[in-house]
Amino acid sequence: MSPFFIITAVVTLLGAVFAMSLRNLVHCALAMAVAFSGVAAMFLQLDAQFAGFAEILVYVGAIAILIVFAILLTRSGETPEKSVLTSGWWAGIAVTAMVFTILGWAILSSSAVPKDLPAAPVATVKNIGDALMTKYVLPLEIIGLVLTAAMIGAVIIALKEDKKDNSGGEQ
Amino acid sequence: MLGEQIIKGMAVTAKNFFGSYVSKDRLTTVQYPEERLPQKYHTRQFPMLVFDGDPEKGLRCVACTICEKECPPKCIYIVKSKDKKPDYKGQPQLYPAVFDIDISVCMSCQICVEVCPFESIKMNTEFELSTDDRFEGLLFHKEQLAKSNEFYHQLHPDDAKDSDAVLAAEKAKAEAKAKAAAEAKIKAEAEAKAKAAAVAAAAPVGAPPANPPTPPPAAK
Amino acid sequence: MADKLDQIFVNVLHWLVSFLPEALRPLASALVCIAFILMVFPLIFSLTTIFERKGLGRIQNRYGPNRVGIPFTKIRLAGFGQFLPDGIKMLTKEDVVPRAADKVVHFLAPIVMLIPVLLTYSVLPFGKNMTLADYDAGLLFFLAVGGAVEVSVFMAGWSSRNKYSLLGAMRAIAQMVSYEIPLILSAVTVVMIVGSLNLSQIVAHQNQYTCGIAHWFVFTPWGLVGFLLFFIASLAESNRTPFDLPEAESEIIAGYFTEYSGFKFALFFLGEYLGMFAIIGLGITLFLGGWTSPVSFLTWIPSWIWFLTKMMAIVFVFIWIRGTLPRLRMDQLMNLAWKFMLPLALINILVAGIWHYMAADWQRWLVCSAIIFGAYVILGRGLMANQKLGLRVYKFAE
Amino acid sequence: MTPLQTCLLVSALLFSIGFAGAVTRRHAILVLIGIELMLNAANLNLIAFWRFSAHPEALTGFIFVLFSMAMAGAEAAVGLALIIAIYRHKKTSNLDEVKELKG
Repeated sequence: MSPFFIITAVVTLLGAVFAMSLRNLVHCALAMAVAFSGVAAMFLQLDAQFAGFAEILVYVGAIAILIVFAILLTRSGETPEKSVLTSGWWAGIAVTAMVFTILGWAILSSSAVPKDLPAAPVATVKNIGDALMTKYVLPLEIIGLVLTAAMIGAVIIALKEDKKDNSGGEQ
Repeated sequence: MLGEQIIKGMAVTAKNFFGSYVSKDRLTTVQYPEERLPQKYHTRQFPMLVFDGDPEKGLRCVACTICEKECPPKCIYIVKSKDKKPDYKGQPQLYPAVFDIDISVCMSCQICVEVCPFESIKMNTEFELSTDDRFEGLLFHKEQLAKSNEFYHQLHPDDAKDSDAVLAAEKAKAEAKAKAAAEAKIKAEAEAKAKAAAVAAAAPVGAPPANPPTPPPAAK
Repeated sequence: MADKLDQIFVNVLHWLVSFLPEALRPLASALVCIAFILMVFPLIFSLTTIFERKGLGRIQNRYGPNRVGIPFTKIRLAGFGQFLPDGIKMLTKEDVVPRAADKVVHFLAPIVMLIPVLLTYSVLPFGKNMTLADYDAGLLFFLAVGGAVEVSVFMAGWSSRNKYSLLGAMRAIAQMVSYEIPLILSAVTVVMIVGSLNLSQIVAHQNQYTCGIAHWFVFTPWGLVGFLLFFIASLAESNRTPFDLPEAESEIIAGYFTEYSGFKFALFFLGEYLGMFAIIGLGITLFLGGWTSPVSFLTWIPSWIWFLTKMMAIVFVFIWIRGTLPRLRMDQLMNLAWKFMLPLALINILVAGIWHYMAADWQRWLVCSAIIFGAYVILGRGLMANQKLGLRVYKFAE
Repeated sequence: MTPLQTCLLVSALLFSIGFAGAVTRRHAILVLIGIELMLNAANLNLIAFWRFSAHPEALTGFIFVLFSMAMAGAEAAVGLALIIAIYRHKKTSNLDEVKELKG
């Protein structure tokens, strides 16, 4: 692996660590944006140009902004004084350590990984479009439906509720 | 239809844009250091001290400090002199040893001019007073404030004529008074002499002293 | 000769790089290109500020800046030396950081603003063979990286700990997110017709001539509407009047960079203008034929001159609009984006499809124009119906 | 270590970090951020497998990543809407305080 990949990986992981460990939520969200950018850079190095650009468009451009808006709407932009960890955080850390150990062991001991580096595949936009419109057209339609449903659902959930129940309270 | 008014507005601004290059009377801006607007007749900026003849001795100010007391922002500072010197009427008067005006405080209200009984403080029209020294540079001393009566005539000819007339009348009045006083003195002396002579001569006649002559009416 | 002049920058680059060993050449040529972009566009930015001030002045029947020329001489250059003292003033001013500000984020925001904006220049074709990185998905790269500007706007607004900054940032983000949709949808029509996201190919597709007139997409019904939608959306994306709510100085001082001064403010200013140039460059590439000439007998003029000329022309229109239109209200802004531009962009995509599949004769012109005109009239009526336009009725005052 | 294993290790680390955050932090939005990080780790896995597979021209892993991104967008929208709705009800987005199922 090239040194550039190592640097990107380190930046990504540092971003992720900061996103999960900083006290201020806005800092967390910004660190998360750094981690996403790092993931996008790794996609670019794995010859997945389109996926990398889409990653930036979706994660940095949309989801990070969405999260930031949610942080401000729930008034949690200030640094909390109390503990930021749940009561059973040590159990979570233990489970995480276990998960990582198993994953690492599986990866390192696996015999199924190819030893030789295959030539860089070509994923031109035309190929991707062809694949999406022929072989994967059904998942594409379903994803469109899911997105629409999710959008409408999100709007309905976040809508202000009617003040019918407590309309007399004001007067 | 949507957008019609936008196009109309764009046409107006485009007309302004190109018109400003074609017709000079669209551009009303005066390019100041090169072009200047004529000053208004009663322009006033900051006070000055008028003198006649010599800038040191001819200063009309007698350090009465009325202006200092009346000045709303208190920008005038006067120190009276110890000695006296004759003014334009020949009377011995005090003169300002120090007369400072802080231009950065002055608000050009002209109240000092209104209250001055000696036609001494007047308004200058000089306005390009910017300086890079913000403390001393804007504190004007007596030497900087002193301006000749001829200069005042150039600035405000009508006002200057009026104030000259007032001063002339004052002077004439004073001279007449002095003359009358002198005559009265002479007369009184003569009378006293006569009285003494009379007393010396003979009887103690209680002759009433003659009334002093009324001074001539002031020239209007 | 004309060809040499056209390719002068490319040839100079090859000549410069030829001194280096083979292995270093790609890196060196990239660095030279970056240095070139970093020199040329800030220079254009500084000149544009003068053009803008002079243009706005003329629109208001004033002179605008006309004093500063060459120092210690009487030569005034009609005021075009003004950018130098302006820049010196910006760089030497005190850098004020509010005590309550989040120092790190406050410091990073202008840098984070400038990086994506400069990255977008890497995919723009400035002239024939003059693209720094000819990505297969260039358009997607541009839109993705351009979208990252919003993060920096939020960083600036939030870290200043100032209600005006936060309001400005929220307004800016809401506006940018809303107008990105018509922007992308209007660009989709071009992608549909060309069949590629590569900006060089999009330009090459428009570099044909019929009867001496170029095949620019703006000369088709869907292209014209697409261009107008793109133009309005790019006005909003670059926070220009009439969409300058994020930095409305009469309401919220300067929006998200209220608390910035000196060099950081200069960076924001630069970033904003460079973003404007970039999005104008994209609009030119998509609809106005990029570096091609409009008529075939002018093809001898170098391609990069065409590109810059078109860019400056559109910048002038931006200035003209700034001098003409008042600022929109927030609800008007959102109504325009969601109730007018978004439906029109969707209909425009349909029209582009019809255009593609109908035979190339006068009938498709008629059909496409009719659909678009009808949609425009109906949507415009719908938009204006809720506006309660007309003379204002005052309730309490006369 | 082969390149594929490096990629997989990085993605495993990213997943673990996201997981640790999601299970240990109190704030609901941070849990969502953790989930997004885990999704990204999965995406990285998919891209790595696609890149080093014998038949990358089939684009299977690649397309899967695109779909998973779209799903992540939908998930984030719904999740944040839920968090905002909960905040409106309970005036908190602290997960330790949101224990009841009734509103």
